Amino acid sequence: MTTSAPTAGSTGLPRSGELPTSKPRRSWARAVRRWIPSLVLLALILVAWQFVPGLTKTEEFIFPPLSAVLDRLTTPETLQLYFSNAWVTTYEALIGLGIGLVLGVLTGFLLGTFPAARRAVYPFLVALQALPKVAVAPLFVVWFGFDLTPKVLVVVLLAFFPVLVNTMSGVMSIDQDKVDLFRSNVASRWQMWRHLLFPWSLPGIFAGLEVAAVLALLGAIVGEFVSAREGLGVVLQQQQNTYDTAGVFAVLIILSVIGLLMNLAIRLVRRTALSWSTSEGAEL
Amino acid sequence: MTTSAPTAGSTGLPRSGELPTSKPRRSWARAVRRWIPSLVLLALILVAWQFVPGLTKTEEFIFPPLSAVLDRLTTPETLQLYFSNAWVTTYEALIGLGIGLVLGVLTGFLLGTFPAARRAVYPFLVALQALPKVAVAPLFVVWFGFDLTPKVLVVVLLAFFPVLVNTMSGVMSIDQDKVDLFRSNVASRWQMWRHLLFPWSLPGIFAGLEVAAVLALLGAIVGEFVSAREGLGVVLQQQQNTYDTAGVFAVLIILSVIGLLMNLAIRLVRRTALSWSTSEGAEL
Amino acid sequence: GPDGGPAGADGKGGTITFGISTPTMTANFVALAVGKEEGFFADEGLKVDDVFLKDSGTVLQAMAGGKVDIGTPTPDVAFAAMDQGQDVKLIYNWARRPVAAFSVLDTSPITTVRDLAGRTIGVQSISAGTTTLAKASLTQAGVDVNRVKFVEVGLGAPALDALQRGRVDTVVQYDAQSSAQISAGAKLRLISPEGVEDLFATTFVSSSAFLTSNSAAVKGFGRAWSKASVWALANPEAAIRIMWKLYPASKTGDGDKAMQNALAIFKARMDSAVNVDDVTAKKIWGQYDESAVQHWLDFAHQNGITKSSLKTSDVYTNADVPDYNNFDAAAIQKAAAEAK
Amino acid sequence: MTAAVPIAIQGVRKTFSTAGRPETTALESVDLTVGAGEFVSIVGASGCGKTTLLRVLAGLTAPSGGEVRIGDRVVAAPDRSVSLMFQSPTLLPWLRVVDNILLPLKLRGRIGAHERERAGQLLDQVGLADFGDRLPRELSGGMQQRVALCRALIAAPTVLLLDEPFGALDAMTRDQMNLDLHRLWASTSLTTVLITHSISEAVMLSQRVVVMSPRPGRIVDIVDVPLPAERHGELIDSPQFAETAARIRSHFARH
Amino acid sequence: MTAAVPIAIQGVRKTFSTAGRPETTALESVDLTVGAGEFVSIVGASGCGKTTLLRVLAGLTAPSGGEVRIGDRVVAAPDRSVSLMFQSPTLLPWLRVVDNILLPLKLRGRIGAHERERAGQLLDQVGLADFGDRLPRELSGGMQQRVALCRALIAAPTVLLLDEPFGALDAMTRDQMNLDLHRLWASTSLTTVLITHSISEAVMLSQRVVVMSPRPGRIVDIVDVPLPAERHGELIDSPQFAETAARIRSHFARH
Ligand SMILES: Nc1ncnc2c1ncn2[C@@H]1O[C@H](COP(=O)(O)OP(=O)(O)OP(=O)(O)O)[C@@H](O)[C@H]1O
Ligand SMILES: Nc1ncnc2c1ncn2[C@@H]1O[C@H](COP(=O)(O)OP(=O)(O)OP(=O)(O)O)[C@@H](O)[C@H]1O
Ligand SMILES: [Mg+2]
Ligand SMILES: [Mg+2]
Repeated sequence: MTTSAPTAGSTGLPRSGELPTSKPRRSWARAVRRWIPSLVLLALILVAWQFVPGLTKTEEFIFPPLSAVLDRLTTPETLQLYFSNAWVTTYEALIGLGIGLVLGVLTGFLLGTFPAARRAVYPFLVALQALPKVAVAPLFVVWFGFDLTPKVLVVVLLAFFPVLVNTMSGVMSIDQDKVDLFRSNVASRWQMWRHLLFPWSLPGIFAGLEVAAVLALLGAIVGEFVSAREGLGVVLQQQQNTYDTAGVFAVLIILSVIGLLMNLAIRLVRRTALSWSTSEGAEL
Repeated sequence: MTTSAPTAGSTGLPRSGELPTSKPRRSWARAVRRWIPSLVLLALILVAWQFVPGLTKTEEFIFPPLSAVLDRLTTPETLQLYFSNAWVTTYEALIGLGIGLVLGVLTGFLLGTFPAARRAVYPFLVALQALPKVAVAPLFVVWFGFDLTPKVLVVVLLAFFPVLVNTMSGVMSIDQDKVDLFRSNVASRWQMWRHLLFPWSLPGIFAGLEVAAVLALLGAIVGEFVSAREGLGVVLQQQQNTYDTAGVFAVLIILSVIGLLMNLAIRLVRRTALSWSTSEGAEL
Repeated sequence: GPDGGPAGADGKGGTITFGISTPTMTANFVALAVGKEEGFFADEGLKVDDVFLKDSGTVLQAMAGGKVDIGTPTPDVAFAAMDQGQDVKLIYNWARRPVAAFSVLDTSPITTVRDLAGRTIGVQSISAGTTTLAKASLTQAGVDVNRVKFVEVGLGAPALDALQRGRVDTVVQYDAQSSAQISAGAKLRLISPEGVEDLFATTFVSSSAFLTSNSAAVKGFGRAWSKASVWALANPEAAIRIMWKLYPASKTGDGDKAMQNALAIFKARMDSAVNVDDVTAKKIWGQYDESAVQHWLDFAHQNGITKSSLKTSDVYTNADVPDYNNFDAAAIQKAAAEAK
Repeated sequence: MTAAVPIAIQGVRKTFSTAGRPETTALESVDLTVGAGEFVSIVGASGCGKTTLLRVLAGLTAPSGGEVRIGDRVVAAPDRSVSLMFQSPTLLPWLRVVDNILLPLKLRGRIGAHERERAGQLLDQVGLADFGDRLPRELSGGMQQRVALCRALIAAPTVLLLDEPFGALDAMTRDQMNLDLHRLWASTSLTTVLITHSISEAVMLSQRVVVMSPRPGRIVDIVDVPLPAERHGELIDSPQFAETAARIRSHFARH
Repeated sequence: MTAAVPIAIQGVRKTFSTAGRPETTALESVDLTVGAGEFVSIVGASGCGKTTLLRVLAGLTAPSGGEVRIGDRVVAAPDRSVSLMFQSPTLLPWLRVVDNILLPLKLRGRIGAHERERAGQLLDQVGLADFGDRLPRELSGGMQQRVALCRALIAAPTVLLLDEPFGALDAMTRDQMNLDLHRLWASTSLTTVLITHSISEAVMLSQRVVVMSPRPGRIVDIVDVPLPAERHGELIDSPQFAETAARIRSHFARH
C-alpha cells in the first residue's frame, strides 16, 4: 500500500493540534466566509418562495409569494403592530424560559443525584408533560386570570422538561473517577453540584436549553391562543380570522427570527461557557 | 479530626464497586420496595384530588373530583370509546416519533460531523422549529389532506428537534482520543458513526427521545385539533364543547398513562442499550 | 373538485368532500348523520366524505387547495376570502339568524342590549367574528362601544368561570356554547343581539368552478341536507341516536344526560337559526334574502373584514334552491316519526 | 502542624461481583499496620489489588470485610486529612492547570493569594512553572501526572496515598521527584503509602515495602528497608539496597 | 507477509498555538530515518515532544513544516499498515475487552472465528486470558494498558508505533512483555518505534535509541546499540549495555 488518502482530516472531525498555524486573518472576513453557505441557502429559499407559488399557480391566500409577505413586513403601520406584539410574546417566552431553566436544572440535579427521589417524582413529571398544553391552558386561565401568569405557566411547563431530562442525563453520565476525586476531598453535595456536575452537564444543559427556547415560543403562542389581549398569538389569530394569509406568514417569519435570535444568544453564551472544549470552541 | 461522616456514599452518587455483595434478593420484592416512594406520592396526589375540589368549593365543570373522573374511566361504554381513540392517537404519535427519531439522529450526525453543513442548515431548522405548530398544521391539511399524513407531520416536526440537538451535542462532545483511535485505523465515516459516535451519543439520544416522546403525543393532539375524525384530540374537544370536564380529565389521565408507558418503554430499551454504563445500569 | 371531488362527469353520483368548520361533530350537524343513515345522500347517488376542521379559515383554505368541495364557514370569513380573490360562492343559507348571543347570569339585572352600556363584556378574542357582531349590535342599540370594556376570556370553561365570578357582566358566545353551559348546570339567560337579526350565520359555500362542473351533485347534496333536516326536526331524539351511532365520539357523558345535552344544542340551533318562521311557513330551504346579503356585505365592509366592496350578485346564488326543496316533506316527517 | 497518624488494616477483603460472572476477589484478608509518619511502598503484579487497597484506605471503596483505622477513626468515608493521587491524572478538563491544583483548597473554603502562591511553588517544583494557565488537554501525559501530584500535595494532608505517581515520567525527572517527595515526607509528619512498579523506587523511598500477589490479592511479604533515614542517590550502590531489592524481586520471579 | 518499510522524517516542525498565549514549539526540525524492519526507541524528558512526533508519524497530526515518508508514501493521513498504541489505554467503555481488541479488524472488514482465536491468543500472552468478556472499567490500570497493546498488535501492521506501552506494568510483567515484543518484532518484518522512559528497556529492545530534549523538542543524539540481534535477559550485564545506557543517561544529566 503506497497511496494514502488525499486529504488530511477528511473525517470532518476536528484534528487535534490542527489550529490555524498561519497568522489569524481579519476575523470579520473569516466570519463572512463561514456564513456564506448559510446565506446562499437563504437566498435560494427566498427566491424559491418568491417564484414557486406563481409557477405552481398556488393562490396567494394559500401560500403567498415572498413579495406579498415582505409587503406586510415593510408597511410601517403593520410593522409597528408586529413589533409591539412580538415584544409581548418574547417577554412571556423569556420569563417562562428563565423559570423553566432554573427549575429544570435544579430538579435535574436533585433527581440525578437522589435515585429514590428520581423514582418517586420522575414518573409524575413525565405524566405532567404528556398533558396537551392546549388542553390545560384554559385551566390556567381559570386559576390565574387573564394576565401574564397563565401564559408564562404554559411556557414553563414546556421549557422545563427538556432542561430537566438533559441535566439529569448529564449528571448520571458523570465519570466515576471524577466523582471519586470529589468524594476523596469530602466535597459537600452543593460543591459536587457546583464544581463538578454543573460544568460536566453544561453541554447537555445547553442542548436542553436550545430545545426549550423554541418550545418557549410555542408555549407563549399557545397561551395567547386561549385568551390574550396582545401578543403575536393574538395577531396570528386575527389574521387567520380575516383570512390574511400573507399577514400570517409575516408573523411566522417574525417568530422564526425571534427563535433564531434566542438560539444565537444561547450559542454565544455556550461558546464562552464551553470554551475549554475543542469541538465547541471551534464553532458557533 | 477523628470523626468521619456517618454513612458511606452519602453523596448519593454510585460508589464504584458498591454492587450488592449479599446474595441477590428476590427481585420482585426489591422492585416493589424501590417503587414504594412513587406509589405513596401517587396515593397522596389521588387523595388530594378527591377532596381538595370539594373543600375549595370548586365547581365540577372546572375541576372535577377524582371520583367523577374515575366514573368516566370505569363506564364500559366510554372506556371503549377512549380506548379506540387512544389507539389512533398513539399510532400517530408512534409513527411520527419513529420518523422523527431516525431523521433527528441522521441529521444530528450529519450536522455534528460537517461544520459547514451545520452552519448552512442548522439556522433554518431552528427557524422552522420556532413556527407554532398550531399555525402551520392547517397548511399541512391543505397540502396533504385529512388522513394520517398531516398529523404525523406535526408529530415529526415536534419530535425531530430534541433528537437532533441532543445527537449533535453528543457527537460534538466526543473525546479527541477516541476519534484519533478510529482515525488511526482509517475508519470510514460510516464506521465512525456506527461504532464510535452512535454508542457515544446514545445517552444523549435517549434524553432527546424522552423529550421527543412527550412532544409526539402533544403533536398528535394538536394535529387532531386541526382536522380529525378520531383520536383523543377529537374526544377532548368534544368533551370540552359539552363542558364534560370530568371526561376531559379522564382523557388527560389516559394521555398521561400513554406518555408514561412510552417513557417506560424508552427507559427499558435504554437500560439494555447502556448496560455498560454504571450509572445507567443501576437505575430505571 | 379537481381532486377528491365527485367522480361522475355527468354530475350524477360521486363523492362530495364536506368541510365542516367545527373541530368535532356536534348536534348542530345532526342532519349530516341522518342524511347518511337514512340514505338521503345515497338517493342522490352521493357519498359524503365529511371532514371536521379547526375553523372557517381552514375550511376555506382546504377548499382553495381542492381538498374540500362544499364547506360551512361563517359568512365573515367567506367574504374575507372572496375579498382576497378566492372563488367562493354562498350556495345554501343554513343558519339564517346570528347564532351568537350575550349570555348573562339569570340573576343579572341586564335584560336588554341597551343595559350593557358601560359594562364589561367577555369575548373570545378581539378579532373573533362574535366580537364584531356584538359591537354592531351594541351600536344598533345606541350603546357607545367605547364606553364598554371588552375582556378576552377565551372559549368554554374560562369564559363561564369569568362570568360566574363576576369578572365580566356578560359573555358573547355561540349558541352551542351557551346551551352546553346551561346543560352543564349553569344558570344563564341569553340576550339576542338586536338590529342584526338578519346577519345570517354558518352557511354552505362552494366554488363556482365546482358548481359548474358538478351542478347535479350540488343540487342533490342540498336536497339531501334539507330532507335530513326535516327528518331530524320531526324526531330529534332518533336523529341524535343516529349521530351517536355514526360518530361515537360525539356522545359524551352517560345516557340521559348526554341526550339532554345534545337535544339542547340541537334545539338551540334549530329554533334560533335554522327552523325560523319563513322556512317552516314557506318550506324554502337554503334560500338567501338579497337584502340580508347586502346587509352582511355592508357590515363586513364597515368593520374592515373586506377591503373592496363586493357585489351581492357575485357572492351568492339561489339558483339551486328549487332543487333543494323538491321533495315530499310530509313523507319524510312520517318516516321520521316512525323511527325509534 | 498536626501530629502524624498510623494506619491499621485488619482482615480487609474486597470482592467485585458482576451479574452473570464469578466474583473477583481483589483483596483477601489483608492485614497491615503503617506507623504514624511511616513511608510504606506497595509493589505487586498488575491487577493484584494495589489500587483497590488504596481506595479502601481512602474511604472510597467499602471493604467487603474487615476494617481500616486511620488514627482512631474507623474509615467509612473519605476524610480531608487523607490525600489520594489517582492512578490516572483525572484532571477536570474545564479548569486551567492552576485551578485543577487548587481544587482541593477550593473545596475546603476560600482561596487567597497565599494559596495561589503555594500552587505556583508546587508547579515550579515539578518543572511546570510556565504551564499554570494551560488547559489539561494542552499537556503531555507526564505533565498531567505531575499536575495531579501537585493537587494531591496542596492540601497539606497527614496521610498521603500515591498510586503510581511517577509512571509516566522519564528516569531523570523521576529521580528528581523521588528526592523531592522524600524531602517533603522527611520534613513533615506525613504517613505515606506509595504504589509503584519500580522496585528501586520502592526501596529508595520507603521504610518498608509491601509485596502483594494476585488472584486473590493478598500480602505475601513485608520487607524492612535497612537504609538510613536520610536517603540520597548514592545509596543505590550499597549492598543493603541490592539485597533488599533482590528479596523483593524474588517474589516476582516466583509468581 | 508484506515487506518491511522504512520511515524517513525530514525537517519536521510542529507548533501549537492557542489564542492569547505564545506558541508552543513541540518539535523543531526533526530529521530521522528508521530503516525497513528496524527497531528504534525514543527517550526524552516529559513534554519533549515524543508523543507529538509519534502522532505525526501516524498521520494523526499534520506537521507545521517538513515531511514524513513511510515507504514511498508521504504521510498525510493515517494508514492501515501503521498501528499506533496510545499513551493512555483509550478503550471504548461500551465494548468488552475482546471486542476492544478486535475493533481494528472490525473496521477492516469481517471478523471470523480465526480472528477471535487470535484475540484470545494475544490476551493469553499478556496474561489476561480470563478477562475477555469484562468491561474496561472492571480492569486495573495495567490490565487496560495490556489490552491496548493487544489491540495495536491484532491487525498485523508493518509499522508499529508504541507510546510508553509498559508504563503501568510491574517489572516482572514488563520484562516478560519486552521479550514477547522482541520476539514478535524479530519474527516479522515490522518497523517499530517505541517511546519509553526506561533507558534499559530502550537499550534492550532497540537497534538505535533516539534521545530527545525539550523546549523546543528536538533530537539531541542517536545512539547505536552494539548488541547482537538476538536479545535476552543476560545482555543487561554486558559492558556494551552499560556503556550505551550511560551515554543515553548522560543526556538527561546534562539537561
Ligand atoms: N470496578 C471493578 N469491577 C470489577 N472488578 C474490578 C473493579 N476494579 C478492580 N477490579 C478487579 O480487581 C482486581 C484488582 O484491581 P486493582 O485495580 O486493584 O489492581 P492493581 O493492583 O492496581 O493493578 P495495576 O497495577 O494494573 O493498576 C483486578 O482483577 C480487577 O480486574
Ligand atoms: N493539543 C495540544 N495543544 C497545545 N500544546 C500541546 C498539545 N499537545 C502537546 N502540546 C505541548 O507539546 C509539548 C510536547 O508534548 P508531547 O505530548 O509530545 O510530550 P511527550 O514527550 O510525549 O511527554 P510525556 O513523556 O510527558 O508524554 C508539550 O509542551 C505540550 O504541552
Ligand atoms: Mg492500579
Ligand atoms: Mg507522551
